[in-house]
Amino acid sequence: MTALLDIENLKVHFPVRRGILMRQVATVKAVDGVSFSVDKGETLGLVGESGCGKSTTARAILRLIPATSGSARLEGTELLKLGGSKLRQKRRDMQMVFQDPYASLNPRMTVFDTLAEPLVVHGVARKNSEVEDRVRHLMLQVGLSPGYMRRYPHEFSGGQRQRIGIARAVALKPKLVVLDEPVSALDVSIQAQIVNLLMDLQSELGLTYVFVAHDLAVVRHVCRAIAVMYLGRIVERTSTDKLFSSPKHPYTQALLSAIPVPDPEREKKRKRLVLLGEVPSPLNPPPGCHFHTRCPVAVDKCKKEVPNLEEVEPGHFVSCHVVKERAGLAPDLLGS
Amino acid sequence: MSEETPLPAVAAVPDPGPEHPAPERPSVHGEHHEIEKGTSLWRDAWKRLKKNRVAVASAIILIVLVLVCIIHPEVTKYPYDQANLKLGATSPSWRDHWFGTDDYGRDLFSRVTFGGRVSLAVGVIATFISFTIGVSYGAIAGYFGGRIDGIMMRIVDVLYTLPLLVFEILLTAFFANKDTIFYEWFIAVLGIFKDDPTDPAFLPLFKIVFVFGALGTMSWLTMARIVRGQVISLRGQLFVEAAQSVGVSDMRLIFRHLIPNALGPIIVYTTLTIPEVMLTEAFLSFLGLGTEEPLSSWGQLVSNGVESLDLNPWLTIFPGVMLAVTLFCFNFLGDGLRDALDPRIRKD
Amino acid sequence: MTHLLEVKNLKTHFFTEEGVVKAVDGVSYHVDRAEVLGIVGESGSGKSVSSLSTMRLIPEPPGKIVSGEILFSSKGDKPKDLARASELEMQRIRGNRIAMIFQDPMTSLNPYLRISRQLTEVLELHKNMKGNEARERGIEMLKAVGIPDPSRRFDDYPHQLSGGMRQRVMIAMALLCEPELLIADEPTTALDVTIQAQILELIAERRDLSKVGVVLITHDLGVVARLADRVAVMYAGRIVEQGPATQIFKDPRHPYTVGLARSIPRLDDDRSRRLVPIPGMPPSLAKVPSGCPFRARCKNAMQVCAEVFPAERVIPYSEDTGTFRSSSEGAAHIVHCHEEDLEKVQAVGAT
Amino acid sequence: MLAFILRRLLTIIPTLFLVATLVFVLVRLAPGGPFDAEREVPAEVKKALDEKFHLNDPITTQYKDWLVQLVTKGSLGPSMKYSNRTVEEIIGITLPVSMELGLWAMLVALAIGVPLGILGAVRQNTWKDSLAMASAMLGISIPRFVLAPLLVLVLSLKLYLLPVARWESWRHMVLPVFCAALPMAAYIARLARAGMLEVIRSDFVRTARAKGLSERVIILRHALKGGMLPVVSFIGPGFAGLLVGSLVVEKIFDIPGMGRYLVESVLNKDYYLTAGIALVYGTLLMVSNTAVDIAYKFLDPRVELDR
Repeated sequence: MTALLDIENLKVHFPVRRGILMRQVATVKAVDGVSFSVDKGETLGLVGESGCGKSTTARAILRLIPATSGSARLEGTELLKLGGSKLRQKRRDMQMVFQDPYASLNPRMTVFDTLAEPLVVHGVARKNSEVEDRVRHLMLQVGLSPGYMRRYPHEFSGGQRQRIGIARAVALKPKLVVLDEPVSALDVSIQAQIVNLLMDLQSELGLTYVFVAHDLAVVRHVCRAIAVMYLGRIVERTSTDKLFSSPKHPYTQALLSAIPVPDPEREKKRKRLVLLGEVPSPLNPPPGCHFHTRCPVAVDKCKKEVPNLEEVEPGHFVSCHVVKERAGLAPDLLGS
Repeated sequence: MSEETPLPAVAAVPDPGPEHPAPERPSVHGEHHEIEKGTSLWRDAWKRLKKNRVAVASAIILIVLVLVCIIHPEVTKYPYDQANLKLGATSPSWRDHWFGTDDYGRDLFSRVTFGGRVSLAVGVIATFISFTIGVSYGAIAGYFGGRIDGIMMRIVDVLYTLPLLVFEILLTAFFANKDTIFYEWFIAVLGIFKDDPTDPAFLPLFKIVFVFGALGTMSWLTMARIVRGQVISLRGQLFVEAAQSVGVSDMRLIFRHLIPNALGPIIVYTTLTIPEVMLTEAFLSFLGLGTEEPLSSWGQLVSNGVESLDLNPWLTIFPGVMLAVTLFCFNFLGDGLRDALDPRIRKD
Repeated sequence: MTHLLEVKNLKTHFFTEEGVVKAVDGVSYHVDRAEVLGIVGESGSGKSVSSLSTMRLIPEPPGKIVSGEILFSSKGDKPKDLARASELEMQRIRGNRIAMIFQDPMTSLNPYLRISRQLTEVLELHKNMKGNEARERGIEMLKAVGIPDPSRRFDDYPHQLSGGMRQRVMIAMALLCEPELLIADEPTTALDVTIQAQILELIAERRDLSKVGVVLITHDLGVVARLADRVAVMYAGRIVEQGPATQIFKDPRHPYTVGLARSIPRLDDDRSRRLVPIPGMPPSLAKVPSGCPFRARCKNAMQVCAEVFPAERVIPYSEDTGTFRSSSEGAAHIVHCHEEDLEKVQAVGAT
Repeated sequence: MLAFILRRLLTIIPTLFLVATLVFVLVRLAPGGPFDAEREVPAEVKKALDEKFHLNDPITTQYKDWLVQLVTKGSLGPSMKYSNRTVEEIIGITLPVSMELGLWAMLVALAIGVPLGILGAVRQNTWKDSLAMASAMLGISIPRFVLAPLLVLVLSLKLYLLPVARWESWRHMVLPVFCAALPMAAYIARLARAGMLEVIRSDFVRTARAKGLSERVIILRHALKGGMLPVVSFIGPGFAGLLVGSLVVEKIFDIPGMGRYLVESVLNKDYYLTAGIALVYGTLLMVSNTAVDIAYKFLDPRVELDR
């Protein structure tokens, strides 16, 4: 099977300008050499804490912000070099669902206008009746009553708005959908509805997802493979099962142990790896391995050399100097 | 308050919820769905505005005032410039001259309604000019951003630090006269309507037109800043990004997404520019730099009235109160619009 | 035995143009010393309003505590009803005997004042400390909550600190006067998980060391499981179930609690399992339906559910659910549901 | 901080240069001259006058001479109407009067506006609030040149409480200062109220309440600083507003301030006097804007002056 999406050494750097002359005084390396690929019909989870560059990666792939270098190929087409009208046409194949269902819908447009826009812009449906039929179908597809099509976003709840956002994303039957924290702004009892909807749509329409999130429990449920990011770099990438059964990178381990499990007895038994300190500023990241300032097992080498993302086991990539010497380090993180 | 503040903003959202719990996913070939009409934010705003009694009263007063100023000078038996030296200054009476007469025996009511035309015309025309400049300047700076924005806004910053009023005074004092190119333009345009455009009787008219322009070109700075701020904040919003990700073109983005969302603050600020400009015109006329005899404007009428304040106080009081009432109503209407269009600050 | 805090049948309503919003509508719970009570609920369930009512921080108008008692017994004194206390009495209690931590550390500290000022003013007010004494105590407290280099950080402005650091400052501020009760309103929602773990650890440490009673408000069942000794589940302004944490998680008796637990993905479950969402959405607090507010989303809803809100029913203690931290009286497992058939309740959502 | 002030000075100087140039060009481009006004002046007299003021030199030379004089000697040139007096002499006499009027008016405006705004915010939606805000709206909507005659009519001409005009004792100052201050006080009251409301609703004020602080301390220590930021940033443009005020008030009350001379000099085409006064106004405005920016920094620690 060939990969639908192939990202290679993607970098997104933002210049920091100061002063009257707006001279560049520093560079924020928001995404600093990220590579991964996603097979058709699969879901890759991109996880990490705020500021790790996961959303920036997603936006750079979709060309919503400019990438600095690297390559992103969708079915072999280099996305980063597309320009003007070619890019607009290509947008049919790649869509996005946004985190905040309140801000991602134009408050002055009805649901119908919002959902009709992609169809009209890409000339998929021309006649009014045709557009209306498509919109009606879309709304049913995401579990909304078409009777609401003349309503405005403020008349819906958060979960319903997110359904509208999803309908807009799948309106053109895209190949790739990037989901940027699609459920984290929703109430817990609504999250499951949206997660299930996304999974149903994936199998119905054969969609490929990149799922950006900070909630590892959701990601675990939705994704087949996961890449963990820290300060602009991927620190570990492997299948979901492997990541949760034998996490190798100390950061992944700490992340897993930090997430509480809704089971008080298990919580009491779990081994904690509470990290010290906080994520350093991306403006001034530590040299070498970015994680060494908080790493419980860091050695001298970590402060100087940037570790490569290496395949330590088949299909399990880790970027850590120490991990090779520490085989089999997997504490009882889940208290099982 | 946390996200669960149970205040009206949340409660106001009609919740189609629990009575009709949506099944997780209804069947695609479902029952017939009645399409119901939604309430747009504009309609919500209109509803809120109608509830604001002071704003509605202000609007009504303004409409009446405008109608009187338009109609009265056409139908009165005392034209604004018809002197009656024998009569001289008389105090107001219910029978004849409602607002009294001035030293030349001219009917003050006619002079006030005619002056109202001038004042309102200045307000509307100068605001329109400032609106045109401000909106396009601000939108260009905000939309293109980067270096263009930097330079354009630096210019606005510099203009802000200038004593613009002084320049207004200089402009009107020095250029609103017969020897300038502006007068030639004026004559050229006036020639279309009148046989003898060079008649000195038209000079006061020219001065007023000049004031329109000068005020308009001086008062666009704040509008430009507001529009730029709106455009920039809208461009950063997710729904614009969402539209881009769908493949919407720049033009469609501007006209379907940016402008409809920026319209609220623009409308509010336009409403508030009108009284501001009227005030400046009145002020220039008061200093003797705006409207000239025999034309009248409220500022100039007050200015003339002050000279005989102790003898004929009505000459000051009536035009002054008319001006104050108009400004008052415009300000209240603008305030009401702001509250109606921005429910977040409604409680202010 | 008197509880540290006992809330009895509290009702807090908001009187708005759109009608009466019954944010808290008859809620009863209690907390003891050295105990964490977790209040779980979704947005709009009234959990924040109930805690703000305890502090009497409801904006009035439009809000008002309509009825109920909030009994607080400081240092084992006779319980005092905070719902009827004067503003002056409340000022003596707030920040002194009862302290509060808020959700968003970015906006909850005053950006215009130095941290030192914001800390020392509490000591000046409640402990009559002055100058250097207050300063030293403040720095000590910053150290206690794990702020590195506290004497240098002391005179910073809030914007010079990261989110996690600010939340630590908030906690330090709350703990300055050694309060007996700490109310933490979504203290970690705005933070990353690794920082959340640090903050939760800190609160647990305080419970164990200074025997402070904690009301922990959150929407995250995991956070509750990690920290809470007892749990109260809120829905649409009511508590629908409460009891010892182990009990609530192991043996939930309210269909909402059952549904909530089923609907969230967990790190330790079968990941191929399909999530079972609760259908529909919570009612708007401005028009909560009669009877049981959950009935519109409940599969078991009966005629009686539409008529009356279910009275409390005590679930008998069973040996095999483990040990309770507090006395058995304080740890009763209470549920408000008309449906008594355990199998039917637990079948909710299990499709 | 010092670096900021220096940098601001560096932008002020070119801006002032711009103002000076603009004013000079505007004044000189205008048709007509100072000596072809009302009554006929004999040709030779006019010629002599033109000679005296170098009006026959090319305009670029005049501009250059004026600038050089300004920079090297701080001289703004001679007045053409008030012969034998230089512009800086006239400004030297009239500016203090205008400043006195302006500063008093500013103080009075703050003293009325700020408490009124705070009252409105603290007692939001009560009759006190409504009354305060209605009167503020009235204050904004009544032009000074309407307000002043009405007050004169009532207080001076009917009740004989205060003098009608001139600038001699404190009793002379009451009406002009009040008239200049009132619209600004109204504006400040609205800004202060909006600013305070914003702050009072913020999370950190709730935190302050949760600490047990009294309402008084919350307002004074926690809310006031942030709530007054809009007022502070208004003080800069407020000076520009006072300029308008002083023009009108000085005319109505016959006060020998600079504003009156500006109007007169413009009408008289007294080139150098106009340019000089405009330049002084520009400088005042820019200095007050800079001062406001610095004050802002002291109030809001998050503001970075060197952005």
